[in-house]
Amino acid sequence: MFAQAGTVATPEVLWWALVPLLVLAGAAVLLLTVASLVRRLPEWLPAAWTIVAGLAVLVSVVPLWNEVQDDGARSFLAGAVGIDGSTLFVTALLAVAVVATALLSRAYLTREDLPGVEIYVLLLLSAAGGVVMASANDLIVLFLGLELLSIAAYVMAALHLRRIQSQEAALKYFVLGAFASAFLLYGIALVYGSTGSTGLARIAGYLSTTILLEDGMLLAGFGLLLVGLGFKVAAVPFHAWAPDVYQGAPTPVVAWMAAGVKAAGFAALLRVFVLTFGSWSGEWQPAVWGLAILTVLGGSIVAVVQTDVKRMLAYSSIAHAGFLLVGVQAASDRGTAAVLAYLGAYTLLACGSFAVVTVVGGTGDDRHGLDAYRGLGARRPWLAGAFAVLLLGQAGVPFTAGFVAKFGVIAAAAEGRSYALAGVAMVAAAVAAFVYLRILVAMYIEDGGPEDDTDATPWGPRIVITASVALVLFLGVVPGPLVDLARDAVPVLVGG
Amino acid sequence: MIPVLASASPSFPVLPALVLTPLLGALLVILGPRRRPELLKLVAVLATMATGALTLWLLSAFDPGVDGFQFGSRHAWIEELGISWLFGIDGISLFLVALTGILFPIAILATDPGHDSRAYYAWMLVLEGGVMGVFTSLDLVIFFLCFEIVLVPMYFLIGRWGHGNRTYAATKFFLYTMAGSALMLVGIVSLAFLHADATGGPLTFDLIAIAEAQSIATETARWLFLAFALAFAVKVPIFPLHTWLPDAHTEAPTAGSVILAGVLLKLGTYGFLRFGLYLFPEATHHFAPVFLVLGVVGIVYGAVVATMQKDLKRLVAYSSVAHLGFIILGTFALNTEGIEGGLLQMVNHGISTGALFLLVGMIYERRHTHQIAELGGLQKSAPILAAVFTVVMLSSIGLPGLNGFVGEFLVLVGTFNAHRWYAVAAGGGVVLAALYLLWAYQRVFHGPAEGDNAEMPDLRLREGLVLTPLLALIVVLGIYPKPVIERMEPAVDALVEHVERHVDGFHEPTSRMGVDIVPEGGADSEEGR
Amino acid sequence: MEVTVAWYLTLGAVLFTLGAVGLLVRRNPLVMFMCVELMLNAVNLTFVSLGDDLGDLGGQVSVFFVLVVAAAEVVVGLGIIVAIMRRRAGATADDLSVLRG
Amino acid sequence: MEAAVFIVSAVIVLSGAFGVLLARNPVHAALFLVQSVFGVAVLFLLLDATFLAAVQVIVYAGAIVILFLFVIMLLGVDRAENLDVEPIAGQRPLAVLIGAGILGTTLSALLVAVGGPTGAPAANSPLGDAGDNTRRLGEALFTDHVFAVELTALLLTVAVVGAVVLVRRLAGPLQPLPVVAVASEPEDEPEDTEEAPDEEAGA
Amino acid sequence: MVIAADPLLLGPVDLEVFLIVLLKVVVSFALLMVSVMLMVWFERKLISDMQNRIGPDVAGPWGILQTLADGIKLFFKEDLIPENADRPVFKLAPYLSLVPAFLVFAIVPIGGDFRTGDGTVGWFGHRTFLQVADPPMGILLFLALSSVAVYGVMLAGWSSGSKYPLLGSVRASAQMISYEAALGLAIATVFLTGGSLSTHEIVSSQSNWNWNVATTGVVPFLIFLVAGTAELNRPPFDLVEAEQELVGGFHTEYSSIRFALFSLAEFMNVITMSAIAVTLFLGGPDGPILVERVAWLWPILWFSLKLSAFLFSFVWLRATLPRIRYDQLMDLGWKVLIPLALGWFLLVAALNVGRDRGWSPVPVVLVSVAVLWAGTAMLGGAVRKARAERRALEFGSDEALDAGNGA
Repeated sequence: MFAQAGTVATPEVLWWALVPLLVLAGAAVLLLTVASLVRRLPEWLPAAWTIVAGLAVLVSVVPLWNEVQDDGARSFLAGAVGIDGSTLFVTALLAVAVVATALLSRAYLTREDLPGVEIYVLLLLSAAGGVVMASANDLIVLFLGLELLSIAAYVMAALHLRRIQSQEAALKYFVLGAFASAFLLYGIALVYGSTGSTGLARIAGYLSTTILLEDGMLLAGFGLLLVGLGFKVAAVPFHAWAPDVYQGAPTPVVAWMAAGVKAAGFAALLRVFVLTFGSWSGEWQPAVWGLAILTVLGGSIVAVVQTDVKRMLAYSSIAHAGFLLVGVQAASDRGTAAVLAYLGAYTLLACGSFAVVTVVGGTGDDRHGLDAYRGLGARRPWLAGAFAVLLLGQAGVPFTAGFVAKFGVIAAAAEGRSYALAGVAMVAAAVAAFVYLRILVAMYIEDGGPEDDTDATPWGPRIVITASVALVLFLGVVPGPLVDLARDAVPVLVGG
Repeated sequence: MIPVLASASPSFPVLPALVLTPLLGALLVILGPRRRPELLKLVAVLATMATGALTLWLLSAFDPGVDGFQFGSRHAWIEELGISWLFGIDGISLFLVALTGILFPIAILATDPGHDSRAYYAWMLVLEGGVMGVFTSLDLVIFFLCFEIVLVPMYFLIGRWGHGNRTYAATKFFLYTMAGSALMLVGIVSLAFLHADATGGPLTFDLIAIAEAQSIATETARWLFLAFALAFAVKVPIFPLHTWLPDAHTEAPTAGSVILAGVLLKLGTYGFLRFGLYLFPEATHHFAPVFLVLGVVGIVYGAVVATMQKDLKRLVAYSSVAHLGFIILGTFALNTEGIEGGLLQMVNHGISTGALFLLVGMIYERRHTHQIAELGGLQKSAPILAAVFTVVMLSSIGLPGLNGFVGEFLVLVGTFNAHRWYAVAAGGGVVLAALYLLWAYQRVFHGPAEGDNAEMPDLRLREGLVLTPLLALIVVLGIYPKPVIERMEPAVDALVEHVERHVDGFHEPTSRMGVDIVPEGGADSEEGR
Repeated sequence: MEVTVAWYLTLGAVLFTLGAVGLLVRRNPLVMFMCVELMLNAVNLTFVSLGDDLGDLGGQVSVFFVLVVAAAEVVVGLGIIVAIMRRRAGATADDLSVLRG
Repeated sequence: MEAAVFIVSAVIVLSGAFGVLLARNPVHAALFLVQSVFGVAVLFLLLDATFLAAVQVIVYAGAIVILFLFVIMLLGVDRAENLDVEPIAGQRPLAVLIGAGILGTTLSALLVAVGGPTGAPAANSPLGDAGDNTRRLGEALFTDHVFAVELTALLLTVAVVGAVVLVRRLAGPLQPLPVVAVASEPEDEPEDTEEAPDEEAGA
Repeated sequence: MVIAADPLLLGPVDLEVFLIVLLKVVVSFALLMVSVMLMVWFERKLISDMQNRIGPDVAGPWGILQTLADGIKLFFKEDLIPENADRPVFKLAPYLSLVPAFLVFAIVPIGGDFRTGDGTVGWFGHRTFLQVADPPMGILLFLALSSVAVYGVMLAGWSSGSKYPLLGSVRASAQMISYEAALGLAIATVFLTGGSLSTHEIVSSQSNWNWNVATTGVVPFLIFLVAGTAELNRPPFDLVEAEQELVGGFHTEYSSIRFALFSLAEFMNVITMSAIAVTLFLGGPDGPILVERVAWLWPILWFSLKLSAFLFSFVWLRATLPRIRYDQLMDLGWKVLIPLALGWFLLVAALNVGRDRGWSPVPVVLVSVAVLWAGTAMLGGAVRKARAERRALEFGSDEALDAGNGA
C-alpha cells in the first residue's frame, strides 16, 4: 500500500525563479501570523513590512533579470510556470504598485481610523496572484493567479468597513468578477478541448503544428477568454463595474486596482493571446481591434460627463485599457513591448494620481467631486502642480511618460497597418484630454472650494506623489531606459 | 539631394542651446523667490534676451548661399525607435526662429501678469523653448513633441492670466489643437514604418532622409498628408477650423495674444511648408486647389467678419485669419514667389499683429475695455500711441513701403502666376483689410474724447522702448527686404525643385501668362524655366 | 443511442447560458451568486466531458481547481453580503444604488 | 442505458437551473441549485469521474449551498422577491438576448466541431478507469499540477482572511448611510436617509 | 459508467444477477428498519435502566413492540402544517433526512471473510460482496451524503416559519458544517493508511487485527466519534433540538408521520454512523472465524457486535453527559477538533513519508512533534489575543490587551 505512494516523481523546481512569489506570499503569511500573535502591534509595522517586501521583490528582480537576459527564458514545475523578461518586468511593476499602495494605505487607515493589518496581507497576496499571472505557463495556473489577485482585491475594496459605499463597490466588483471568471473558465475549457492541453507551450505548439479541420470550439474558446480577460481589464463593453468600484472603494485600493490589477491583467492577455495564440492571430485580432476601439472611445467619451474625480479617473483608466489593447491587437513584438512600456508608465501615473485623490479625499474619503478640487492650485500649489503633471501625463502630453507610452502603442499599431485604430485612439486621447482639462480648470482657474481640514500631506502619499511625478517627467525626457527594458522584456514561451 | 546638415556646423551646438536656454530660464524662475516678481521678470527677460542674442548670432552666421540645413546637431534619444534630437535650420526656418527670438523678450517686457508671476514667467519660457524646438527640429517625433508641448504653457497662460471667458477659450484652444494633431502622430509613425519597409533600412524619423527618399506610394502619401494637414490647418487656422482663434486671442493676456498671433500661428504654416510640401510634394500638389480655395475664403471671410466686430481685440484676431489666408495662398501657389511671399508674410504678420496686440493691450491697461464703442478720440489724449498705432495698422493693411506690402505682393504675384482668379479674389481682401482697420482706427482714435478717454495717458517710455524694435522692423523690412529674401531664396528654390522632381508633370508656375513681374526689392526671380 | 461528447457540451452550453441570463436578470445578490455557481457547474461539466473524450486527466484536474476557487469565491462573496446586509437588510442589487451607475 | 441516465440527469440539471432562475424565494433557488449540482454529479459518474462526482456534492451541496442557506437564515433575507416588476426597463429582454447570443455562438461553435474535441488525445496524463480515478487524479495533482495545488493554499488563505475581515465589527461610529435620491420622485424625502451612527459597533 | 469492484458485476449482468442485487437492497433496507425499531427500544430501555426506571414494558415482551406502537400512532395522527410554513420545503425536508441515511448503509460491508478470502461470499453460484455497492470513492460518498443530510434538518427548521425551528436550523447548519470538517480530516487519516477510498478495500486492509483504530493512532478514531456524534445531533451535541431552549428545535412544528420520519432518520443515522465507524476503524466484519462450518456467519456476528457496542456508547453518552453550550460547541469544533485532526493527519503523513524513504522514525517523530507543538502554541496565542481583543471591543477599554502583553 505505502510503496505505491513512494513512486511519484516530483517535478523540478527552480527555486531562484520563484523568489519574488515566495517573498510576497511569505511576507503575507508571516505578517498575518505575527499580527495574530502579538498584541498591540506597532502601528507602522505592517506598512513598513509590506514596503520592505515590495522593495525586496524589486531588488530580487534585478539578478533574475540578468539571469534571464543571459540564459534565456525558462519553464519549470512541469511546465506550469515560466520565467521570462515580461514576467520580471510585470513583477517589478507590481512591486512598485505594492509599495505605493502600502504607503498610501498607511496614511489612509490612520486618517479613517481603521484597523490595518489585513489590508497589507491581502495586498501582498494579491500581488502574489499578479506575479503568478505574469509567470503562468498554464491556463489553470493563470486562472488561479487571477483569482488570487481578484479575490484579494474584492475584499480590499470592501475594507472601509464604515462606508456602505465601500462594500457596495466590493459587491459589484465581486459579482461581475465572478461572472467574468466563469467566462474565462469556459474559454479555458473549450481551448483545452480543442488543443488537448491547458499548458500554454503545449497549446502553442499544437496550434502552430496542426491544421485544425474544425476550429469552431477553439474560436469560441478565444472569444470567451477574451470576454473573461476583457472584464478583468475593464474593456468596453465589459467595463460596467469599474466606475462604481473606483468610486466606492478606498482610494489606496483603487490605486492598486488601477496599477496592479491592470498590469497583471494585461500580462495575462499578452501571455494568452499574443504568445500562445500567436499563430492564430488572424482569428482574434479583429475582435481585439473592435474591443480596443470601443474601449478607447467609450472610456474617453463617457469620462467627459462625469463630475466625480474618481469616476473620471475610472473612465480614463478604461480609456488607457483601450490603448493597451491597441498594443495587444498588434500581436507583434513591438506591440508587446509597447504594452509593457505603457503599463510601466501607467503604473506610475495611476499610483501618483490616486495618491493625490487620497489626499484630497479628506477624512471620510468622500470629497471627490470636482468641487473639492476648485482652487487647489492656490490652496496647495505643490499638490496641484503634481496632479497637473500626472494628469497631463495621462493625457499623453509630450515630455511625460504618458506620451512615450502612447507613442509606443501607436507605433505598434502603425507597424501592424492598423491605421484606423491608431487614428481613433489618438482622437479618443484628444477627447480624454478634455477630462483632464476639466480637473485642471477646477484646480487652477476656478476659485473657492472647501477649506482643508488637513494641514499637510502625510509623508506616505507625499513620497508616492513626488516619486511618481519625478519618474513620469524623467521617463518623459529620457525614455530610453523604459523603452529598452520593455523591448528586452518581450515574453518568450518555453515548452514544458 | 539636399546635403544633410551641410555647412557651418559650429562646435557649439547653437540650436539645442536655443531650445535649452529658455527652459533653463524656466527652471531658474521656478526655483526663484515667489514674492519677488520683479526679480523673476529680470530672470525671464535675461533668458529670452540671451535666446534672442543667439538668434541674432544665427542670422549673422547663417550662410546665405547654402540651400541645405545648417547648424546641424544630432543626439540619440530613443535608439530603439530611431528617434534622435536632430536640429538644423535653413532659410525657411531661420527667420521664424529670429522672429521668435525677438518677440518673446518684447512680450515679456511689455506686460506684467499681475498675479502668480513665477508660474507665468516659467510658462512663457517653456513656451519659447517649445516654439524654438518646432522651428529647428528635423526629426518628426521631436517636431511633434514640441508642436504638442506648446499647447500646455499656452493653455495655462490663457486660462490663468486671461480675461473674461478664459476657461472656455483655453479649453477650446487646447482641444482643437490637440484633436487636430492627434492624427498627425499616427501619420508620423505610419510614415516612418512605411519608409523603413520601403527602403529596408532601420526605423528612422529623420525628416530629411524620409523626404528625400520619397518612398511612399502616392495614394498612401495623400492620406498621410491629410493627417499632417489637419494638424496644421487647425493650428494656422484655416477657414472652417478657425473658431478657436478669436476666443483664444480675445481672452488671452496681452503677451499671450502677442505670442499666439506672432509665433504660434506660424507653427501651422511652417508645418505646411516643412512637413507638408517637403515630405509629400505630390500630395500637396494634389490637394493644393482645396487649400487655395480655403485660403481665399479665409481672406474674405476674416476680413468681412472683422469689419463687423465691436471688440477691438477680436477685430485684430479676425484680421489674423485673413492674413493667414494670404500665407496659405502663397504656400500652395507652389512657386518661388508665392512661398517666399508666404514666408515673408509670416514674419511680417508676426511683427505687425504682435505690435497691434501690444497696442490694444496698452489701451486695455488704461481703459479696461476692448469695446470699440467705449473708446473714441484717443488721438487727442494719446497722440504718440495713435501715431504708432497708425504705422502698425498701415503695415498690417499692406501699405507699400512698409513690411506688410512686400509679403502680400509676393504672394499675390505667385498666386497670380499659378492661379490667376484666386489672386484677384485675394486682392479684394486687401481692400477689405484697409476698410476694417481704418474704420476701427477712426472709431477708436478720432471723434470726440469723452470721460476717461479724454484723460487717457499716453505711451510711457518703457512701452515706447518695447515697441521701437517692432516699428524699426516694420520700416526696414518694408524698405529693404533683400537680405531676408536673399537668405530664404536658396532654400525655397530647393524646395520647389524638390517638388518638381517628385511630382510628375509639375513645373513651377512662373509668369505663365507672360506677365513678368519683378517683385519690388526682391531678388531676381529668373530661375523659372 | 450513444452518448457522444456533443451531448455533454450542449448541456454545458445551455446550463452556462441559463446561469448567465440568471445573473443578468435576478436582482437578489444571493441568487446572482447562485447563478455564478450554475455557470461554474457548466464549465465543470464541459471540462470533464472534454477530458473524457480526449482520454486525458487534465479536464478533471481543472475541475478540481474550479471547485476550490468556487469555494473561495463564495466565502468572500457571502462575507461581503453579510457586511452589507447587516446595515441594510433585504437590499437587492437595485437598492445598492449609492454608487451612481 | 447510458442515454437514459444522461437524459434523466440532463432534465434534472436543467430544471434545477430554471428553478434557480425563476424561484422567487432565495431558499428555493438554493435548493434548485442543489438539484442541478446533483445532476451534474451524476453526469460525472457517467463520465467515470467518480472522485469529482463525490467532491462536487461535498463542496457544492455540503459547503457552498449550505453557506448560502446559512447566510439567508442568519440575515433573515428569505422574503420572496417580486419577479413581476422589471427593475430596469428592457433589462430582461436584453438579458435574454445576451443569453441567446452566448448560447447561439457557443453552441454553433461547438457543433461545428460536432466530432467533439480536436486536440491530441491522451497527450499528457492518460485517463484511467473509474476505479483508478482517485489515485491518478491525486498523482496528477501532486506532480504536474503541484504548483497549482500550492496556489490554492494561498487562495484559501485569502478567502479566510477576507471573510474574517469583512464581518468584523469596528469600534467607533459608522459613517451615515448616504442619501439616495429616488429617481422617479426627486421631490420626496428619500427613504434611506435614516441616521445610522446609532448603529454602535458590537451591538 | 462506474464499474464496481464487486465480482458479481464483472460478468454479464443477467436477470439472476439483477435479482441478487435487488435482494441485497431489500435485505439491507429491511435490516435497517428492524434495527431502528430495536434501537429505539434499546435506547429507551437502556436509559431507563441507567436512570433506575422501568421504561416501556407494556407492548410485547419487555416492551419490545413499543416502537411499532408509537409508529402506528404517529401514522394515524392528523398531519398539521403551520400556516406560515413553506409548504413544499416543509414536506420535502423529512425525506432529505431519511434518504441519505439509507444510502450510506449501502456501502457498508456487513460480512464476508476478509481474513482468508477476498471478502466475498457465495450466493446462488455467484461470488459477491456483502454490501449493496462498493463504489470506488466509497467513503467520499458517505461524506457527500452526510452533507446532504444537513439539508433535512436545516430546511425543516426554516420552512416551519416560526422562531424556534429557525434557530434550530441556523444552529444545525453551523454545527454540521463545522464538524464535518473534523470528520473529513479524521477520515483522511484512514485514507492515508488504507490507501483507498473504497469501503471494501479499507476493510481488506484492516484484516487480521490490523485495525485502523490502532494503525492511525486512536486519535482520529476519537475525533471521528466526537464529530460523528455532533453530526448526528445526538447528546451532548443536540443543540439543534434542545427542548429546554428551543422547544424541540427544528422539528417543533412537525407532527404525525413527518415527525416519525425524522425520528426514523435520526436513529437510522445513528446506526449508519456506527456502521461507518466500524468499517473505518474497527476492521468492519474482521474477526476470528471460530467455527469453520458457518464461516460466513462469523463476520456478520463480529460486525453486529461492534455495531452494538457503538450503539450502546451513543446511548450511554446521552444518558450521562449534559448538553454543552453553543460557544463551547463551536470552540471545540474549530479550536480543538479541526486543528487536532489536521495535526494528526500531518503527523501520520510525515511518518508514512519517513517510512517510504527509510528515514529513522525517531527524528521524524521528534521533528513532527516539534512542528505540531509550535503550531499549537501559535494557535493558542492567536486565540488568546483574539479573546483579549474582543473583550477590549466589548468593554471599550484597552486594558485587556495590555494585561496579557507580558505573558
